[in-house]
Order: sequence, then structure tokens, then C-alpha cells
Amino acid sequence: MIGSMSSYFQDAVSTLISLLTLFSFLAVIVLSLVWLERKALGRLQLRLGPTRTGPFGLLQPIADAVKLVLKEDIVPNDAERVIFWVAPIIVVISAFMLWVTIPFTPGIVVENLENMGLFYIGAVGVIGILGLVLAGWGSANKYGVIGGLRAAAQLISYEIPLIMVLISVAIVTQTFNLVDIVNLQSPVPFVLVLPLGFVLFFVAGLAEVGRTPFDIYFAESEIVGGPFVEYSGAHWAVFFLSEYINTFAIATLTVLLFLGGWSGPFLPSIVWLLIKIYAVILLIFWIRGTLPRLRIDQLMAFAWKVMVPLSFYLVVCCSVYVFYEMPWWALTVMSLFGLVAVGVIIYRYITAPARKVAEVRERLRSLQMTQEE
Amino acid sequence: MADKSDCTSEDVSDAPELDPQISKLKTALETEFTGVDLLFSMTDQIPTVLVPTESLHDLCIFLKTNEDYDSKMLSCMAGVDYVDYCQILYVLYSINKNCTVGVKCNINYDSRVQTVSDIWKAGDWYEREIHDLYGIEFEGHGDMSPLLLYDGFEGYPGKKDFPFYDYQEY
Amino acid sequence: MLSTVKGMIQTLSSTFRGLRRPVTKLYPENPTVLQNRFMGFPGLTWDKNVDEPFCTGCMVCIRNCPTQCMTATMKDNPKFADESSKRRKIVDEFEINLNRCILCGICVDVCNFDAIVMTHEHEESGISRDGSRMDLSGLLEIGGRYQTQTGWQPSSKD
Amino acid sequence: MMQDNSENQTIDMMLNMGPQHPSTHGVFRMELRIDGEKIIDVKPHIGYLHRGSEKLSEGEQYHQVVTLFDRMDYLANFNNELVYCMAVERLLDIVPSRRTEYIRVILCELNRIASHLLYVGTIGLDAGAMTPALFSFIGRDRIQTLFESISGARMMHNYFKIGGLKEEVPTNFVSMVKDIMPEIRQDIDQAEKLLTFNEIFLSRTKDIGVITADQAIDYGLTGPCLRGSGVNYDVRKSEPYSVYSDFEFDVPVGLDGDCWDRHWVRIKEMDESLKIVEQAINNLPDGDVESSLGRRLIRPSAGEVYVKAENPRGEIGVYIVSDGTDKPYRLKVRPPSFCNLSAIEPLLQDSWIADSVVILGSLDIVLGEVDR
Repeated sequence: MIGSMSSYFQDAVSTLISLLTLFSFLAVIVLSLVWLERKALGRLQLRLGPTRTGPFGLLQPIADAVKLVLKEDIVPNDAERVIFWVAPIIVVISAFMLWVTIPFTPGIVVENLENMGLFYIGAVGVIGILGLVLAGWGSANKYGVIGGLRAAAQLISYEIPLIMVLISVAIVTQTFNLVDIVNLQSPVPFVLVLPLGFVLFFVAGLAEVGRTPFDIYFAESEIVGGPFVEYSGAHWAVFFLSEYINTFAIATLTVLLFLGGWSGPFLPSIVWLLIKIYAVILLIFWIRGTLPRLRIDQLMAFAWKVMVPLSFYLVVCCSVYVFYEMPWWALTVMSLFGLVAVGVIIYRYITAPARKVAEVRERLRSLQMTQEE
Repeated sequence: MADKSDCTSEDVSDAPELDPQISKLKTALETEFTGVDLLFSMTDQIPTVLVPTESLHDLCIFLKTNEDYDSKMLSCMAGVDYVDYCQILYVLYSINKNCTVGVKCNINYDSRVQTVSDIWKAGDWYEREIHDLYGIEFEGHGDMSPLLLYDGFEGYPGKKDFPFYDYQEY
Repeated sequence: MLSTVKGMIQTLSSTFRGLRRPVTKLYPENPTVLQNRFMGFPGLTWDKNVDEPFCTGCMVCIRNCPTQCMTATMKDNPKFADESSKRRKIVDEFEINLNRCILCGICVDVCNFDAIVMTHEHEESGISRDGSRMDLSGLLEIGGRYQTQTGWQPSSKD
Repeated sequence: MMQDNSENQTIDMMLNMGPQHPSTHGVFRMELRIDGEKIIDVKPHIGYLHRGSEKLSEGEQYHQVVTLFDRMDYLANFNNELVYCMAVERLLDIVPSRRTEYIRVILCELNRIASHLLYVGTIGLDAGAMTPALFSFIGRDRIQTLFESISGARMMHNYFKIGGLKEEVPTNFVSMVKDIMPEIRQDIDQAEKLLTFNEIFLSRTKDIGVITADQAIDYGLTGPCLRGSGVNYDVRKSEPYSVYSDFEFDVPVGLDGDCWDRHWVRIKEMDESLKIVEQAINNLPDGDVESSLGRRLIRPSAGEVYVKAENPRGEIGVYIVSDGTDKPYRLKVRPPSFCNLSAIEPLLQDSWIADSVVILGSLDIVLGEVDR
């Protein structure tokens, strides 16, 4: 009796310690991401990024954090106070909860949920939307309401392809365990097996974390920050934190599911994992530094007309592959076929204006020709 | 000071080389607007017609629809305060014919003038601006709310008697 | 899609270009080079031959200032009495409200005595609105700094 | 159960956009009535930057008014100064020297490029891309440094005097302009390449905010906004002022009158401006730039004058009534942005909230000029 109690106590303590470790680890990661984003974006735009605080501006995120925490926390008069306060907490808790089961190496994980890792990720990832909607509504601001509704529409739409890709990976690997999934990728990373899955997951992931070109729900030039418009100080910092944790989570999942996780020669596995994750994150920042933003209807059309059908197609492909026990390159071929379909569809729908422009230029040229004659 | 042969509204004969434009406008208008007192002059190389308020609207429609003038664009509308009356200048421009015609209209401050915003949409904001600055009411204009000034501004700042360095608390 | 990819390649190449030759310059260490004709705040010049300001307080600049940012008074020049100076009158007080000044340079154009110049000073700051009024000594100081920096000489027109 | 539907009626939402909104280009305010994300109705409010420039001009002498024109369209200072100086020169019946005119044209065209470069940046920001803004400012900075070395100020130059220039250009003016020309061309390419044919940008701007040619003329649109609708109207061509008749250049014209066409017209216009600068700098005549008036007080005889010119934003007109004193009796500006902005109501009908920002950006208004 006493023994079981003490083992239970030990379990609780070890879980608590690992949670605290995770929390501080993520905080450090977020600080590094803030610095990296400012620096990378600055460099992409021919700026220098932060330079003043510490060497290369390395202490800038700490200065930011201190400033944000010390700032006055303003609650609007008409705001629903409870909801206003609870919303950021929901967002950040859901962001942290995701991390409980994500392994960094087979050894470093808080609690590897063996039979339901992917399932847990799919389930917990959705909670954050609630927080965003509540934040928008609770702050009694019309921009906030619009932003919250946009967030709900966008995140729920892109959750479907995301989960479908998770399911297809699970079908191929016959497991929900992330460690097993990574180990199964040791000869061939899944990016070669499921290129379509990789693209779908990455694009849907960008939309999930609201990164350009899908930063619609807080588009600062249209709805001035959306759900976050009334938040300031520490509350805003919490949203900021969760945004970066989510970005990091999506990058990590991309690496774990498609890029072979921690496997790699020479270097220790955790280093390989971090290298891959930061590469994916830099790609996200690079996209942010290049592209404009889509409009909400174009975004939804892209989700429901392109992403969702393709993700279903992917699930069917994987099922066929597993059922007939085909060689792995068969799946690649099928997946590539899907990618070509993506290309065609994007070409048809997204570049329709581009073709029209070409047509217009042709007409203009002929007009000028006739004028010259 | 350089001496200058200026073309004021009273003094037409000083610009003989531009007479053909005026005479053309004159013949065109005098056949259409018989019995209406029209004065022709030049505003800086622009043939200008001074029109009484009551026939302003008809004249504008004529200048817009007439093929020789084809003034599809209301280029500018300016109010000038001459203390006892206000003069409104309409600068009409035709893109097809590349010609400019000016229309002037003298208005007493207590009378109203018909709007041209139903002829040219551009007149909408110009008239609101003139209403702001000079207090002239435009008949038939739907929305005469202040455009440049704020609601509750007192006085008409375009007028000459509006104090220059006075300050209104908003 | 092609144009998107092109754009991404462009941002990447500009990154590497920027790494080699950054466009941004750090400000206090690396201030922007001022062009010779740069118009900063107006200052009054000092006649080193006679050791007095060029300004006689004739009020031409004050009348021509579009924003009425200056005031000045004149007095009898004590040096005229002992014949060390040709100036019958000399400036007594001169004040420019730098908050009102729009740095248009009209005062320099109209001045007949080369007494006022647009200096290269542009980094003034103060903690109150009143702090941006500059009196005669301050104006002579920034004018004198301009003179030594650029080797300004009065034009020979008077 | 069927009766309950009546309570589920949606109502329109009033959304106040501006004057403190980041993408209303200053202090413009729109009262939007929206149904979900669709705009049903829009009511524009201007006047937050109304400084009464026209009234102030009535209290300033003729040579002081130039400073007020600098501050009207604060992105195209030289163009504004030019049209005012032309107006007073015509009132005085004097003609500036040929060299003066050439230098004025060079500076105006460079200023047009600078203004359009800023436009490229802001339309990028409105569409959600922030890099073009920073790229375009490199070219803009180059041009402004040139302006600084010529006039002494980066923005509010006060360099054009009535009948001449304030002072002779620096001795290395020609080589300076020739040096920066290829660099500016590169900067323009760099800034616009990220946007013009980008698929996302195209889908955001093509067929958005369409205004037909007739409608545009009716609303008095000028400049790139009118040319985007396919009307070939450029004051530089139709009534050449200054020395524009000496130069060969094309007037780029769009076809559909949507946001992308307006964007494209501006991009092409920068190339044409460079062409003009190139021709002008190669044929720069010698001579004097001093005003024939000297330093005399400007006191035109009584009369009135209406002069128009092509600004980066469209046709600017200046109407001056002189009563023979040293101050204008009445000065009226026909601001291009004012007319362009008045077409915002038909442009925004039935568009999305996100489009409203792009449409406003494609009109390229300067509130200093709208409100004066």
C-alpha cells in the first residue's frame, strides 16, 4: 500500500519535473525563435535585424519579454472580463499540451502515449481555436470578432487535411506511436514516400499557425491584429508565446513525420532533430518574407477545393498501398500523381488571373501594333 | 514688375489670338440659350461663359452632351468669395476633344444654386467642399454634411471675413 | 507558381547580397553623410574681422518667414561709435522658435548681409516645448559651428 | 418552429475603419456596413488633416506659398512646386530659362519615380507582403539623397522659385543623375518583381475594384487611376506644359480598370519617367537659372489663371485669382487624390473587407492633398 503510494508520488514528481523542464525548454525555444525571426526577416529585407542588445542582438527577445511583462495590462470597459482573461490561457495551455507527447529522441519525451500519440496531437491541436474565438468575442471589438470568426473558419478548415495526413501516415506505419514512426523512416524518410502528404501537411500547418500567406485571422493591414487587438502586456505576450510554440510544434511534427526525425549520421540525434526543425522554421520565415496574403474566400476555397479532396485521395492511396502490400515506391508514384494534380489545380484556379494578364498583355501588344500602323 | 496683358473677365479684346474659340462657343450657345444673359470671356486661355444661376444646370447638360464640347469630365470647381457675392468656377474638360471650357456663376449668399452632381459625380464632393467653405446651398444635392470640416464648425472659413488667426475649440 | 518561386529566389539572393553589403547603417556610430547643401536649423553667422555678428536686426527675414517663427530687436552698435565696425545697428535679441521653423530657407535667400545660414544642425531635442526656442547666443553658437565645419565665407555681394 | 426563423435574421454590422487604421494611408476614415465579410455600403469621411492650405495661401506672399505646396502632396513635392510656379509665371507672363525648365522636369520625373516607389511599398503592405516596402525604400532613399544634395532638403525642398530656381544645381549634377539612373532601374525591378506577377498578388488585385472608363471620367479620376481604366489621358501629352513636348515617351494604359491595371500603369510609368530623365539630362542646355524677377516682391496685376499639370497621382490644377496685391486673392487647388478618392463608394460596393484595403492602396491617395 505504502509502496504503491510512494511509487505514485515518485511518478507524479518525475512527471512534474519533466513538465517543468519542457516548459523552460519551450520558453528558451520561443526566445530563440523570436530572435531568429527578427534576424532572418531583417536579413531577407536587407535590414540588419536587432543589433543593440548583446552580440548580434541576442538578448533582444529577453528585452522584449521584460517590456511586455512590465507593460500595463489594459482591459477594455465593455469586455467580458472572464472570457477576456481566460482566452489567452486556453490558447497557451493547448499549445503546451501538444508537447506532452512529442518526442525529441526516443529517450527525451514527457510521456510517450504509445497507442494514441498522433490521435492526441490531432485532438489537442483543435482546442486553441476556442481560445482565439473567445479572445475575439470577449474583447468587445468588432475587429476582434471578425478576426475570431476568421480564425475559427480557417483553423477548422485546415484541421481536416492536417488530420487526414496524420491518418494516412498512421495507415502506412500501422501505429500511432511517434517514436515508432520515426524509427520506421530509417532507410527512406516519408517525404520520399508521401511527397503529397508532406506538401499538404506543410501548407496546412502554415495555415494552422497563421503564417504568411495564411495570416488572415490577425492580418494587421485589414483587421489590425484580429483577436489580439485589445490585448496588451503580459496577455498579449501569452498569445505571442503560444504562436511561436505552435510554429515550433508544426515544424517538429513535419520533421518527425516526414523528414526522418532525429536520424542522421555523425551528430547526436537531438542535434539532428534541432537542425532539421530550424531548417523548416527558416523556410517558414522565408515564405513570410516573400509572399503577400490571401483573401479569406480564396483561403477557404483553397482549403475545401484543393486541400481536403487531396488529403482524402492520400488516405485512399495509403489504404490501397497497405491492402495490396505494394512496394514503397508505388506509394511515391501515387502520391506524386496527387502532387501533379495539385499543380494542375493550382494552375487552373490560382493562376487564372495570371493567364488573364498574359492575355491582356497580348491584346495590348496587338493594340500598339495597330496604332503604330 | 513685368507688364502683362492679362485676360480678366471684363477685358476680352486683349487676347485676339484666342478669339476663335470664344466666338465658336458664343455662336453655339446663343442659338441654344436665347433670352439668357450670357457673358463670354477668357480665364487664362480657357473660354469661359458667365451664366445666371437659373440656367446653369441646362448649360452644363448642354456642354456635356454637345458633340463639339463633349465635356465628360468636371475637372475643377472653385468658389471665390467677392464679399457681396460668391463666384463659382466650373472647369469642364473633354478628353476626346482635348478642350477646356469654363463656366462661371455668380451667386448671392442668400440664394441657392442647382447642383451639378447629377450631371457629373465628381461634383458631389466639390459641392460639399464649397458648402463647407462658403455656405452655399446646392439644390438637389442629397448629402450636404461637412466634408473637410467637422460637425459643428462655426462660420465659413473660405469667406474673406473669416478671422485668420482665430482658433475654435473642438 | 513560377513567379512565387522567383520571388523566393529573389529574397534569398538579396539576403546574401545584404550579408556582404548591408544597406542599413547603424545610426549614432555611422551617421548619414550630410550633403553640402543640407538645410538644418537656421543659425547666425559671426564676422570674425570685426568680432560681432553679421546680423543687424533689419527684420527682412522676419517679414518673409512663412511661419512667423522669428523675432528680433536691434540696437545701436557700440563698435560703430569707436569706428571699429561699419555697422550702424546691430542685433540685440534674436529668437527662433525651432518648433515652428519649417526649414524652408527663405530667410537665407532674403538676407542682405549673409547673416543667417541654414546650418547642418538637425539633431536638436528638448524636454519641453519651450525648450526649442533658441536665443541669440545659441543661434550664434550653431552658426559658428557651421562656419568652422564648412569654412563658410560671406559672399561678396554687399 | 418555422416562426423562429424570423428571430434569426442577420443584421449588418457597422465597422469603423480609420482614422487610426494602419492601412488607410494616413487619416482617412471609412464607415463600412458589412454583412459578414462583404461590404454593403461605405461612407467615406475626410478632413482629419484639413489645414486650410488654400486659406493660408491667401495670407502668404507669392513666394511663400511654395512652402505650402510642398506640404500638400508630400510625396511629390517638386511636382507641386512646379505647378504653382507655372501658375504664377503665367500670371506674371514671364518664361523661365530653358535650363531652368529642363532641371525642373528632371527633378519632377525623379520625384514621380520616388512617389511611385513608395506606392509599390504600400500596396505590398496592404496586400500583406512587407518586403517590397523595404526594397522600394532603397531606391527612394537614393533619389532623396540626390534631392538633398541639390535642394538641401529630402522632402520639403522649396527649390523652385517663381521664374527660376533657388540656386544653380551643383556642378556635378549631370554625373550624379547619370550615376543613379541604372541603380534606380535596378531598385525598381527589385521592388516590383516581388509583387507584379506574383500569383497571390494577382489573385488579390486582378478584377478587384473595377471602375469602367465612363465611370472613371464621371468621377473625375485622373492619372494612373484613369489610365488603368484604358483612357489615354496624360496632361504631359494632351496639353504639354513646361518642356515636356521635347521628350519622347509613351503613356502606359491599362485595360480593365482594376487594381492590378492601376498597379501596372504605375510600374510602367516609372520606366517612362526614366526615359524622360535620360533625354533631359543628355540635352541639358546651358544658361542661367536665376529668376528674371530677381529679389523683387512679386505683385502680379489683377487677373486669374488656371494651370494644370500631371502629378504622380493625376491632374493637379491650380486656380489663382489675383487682385494686384502681393498675396493671392484666392488660390484653389484641384487635388488629384481628392477626386480619385471620391470614387471609393462605387469601387468598394460588394467587395470584401480585405479588398477595401487593397483598393484604397491602389488609388494611392495622399491625405495631405485630399484634405489640404
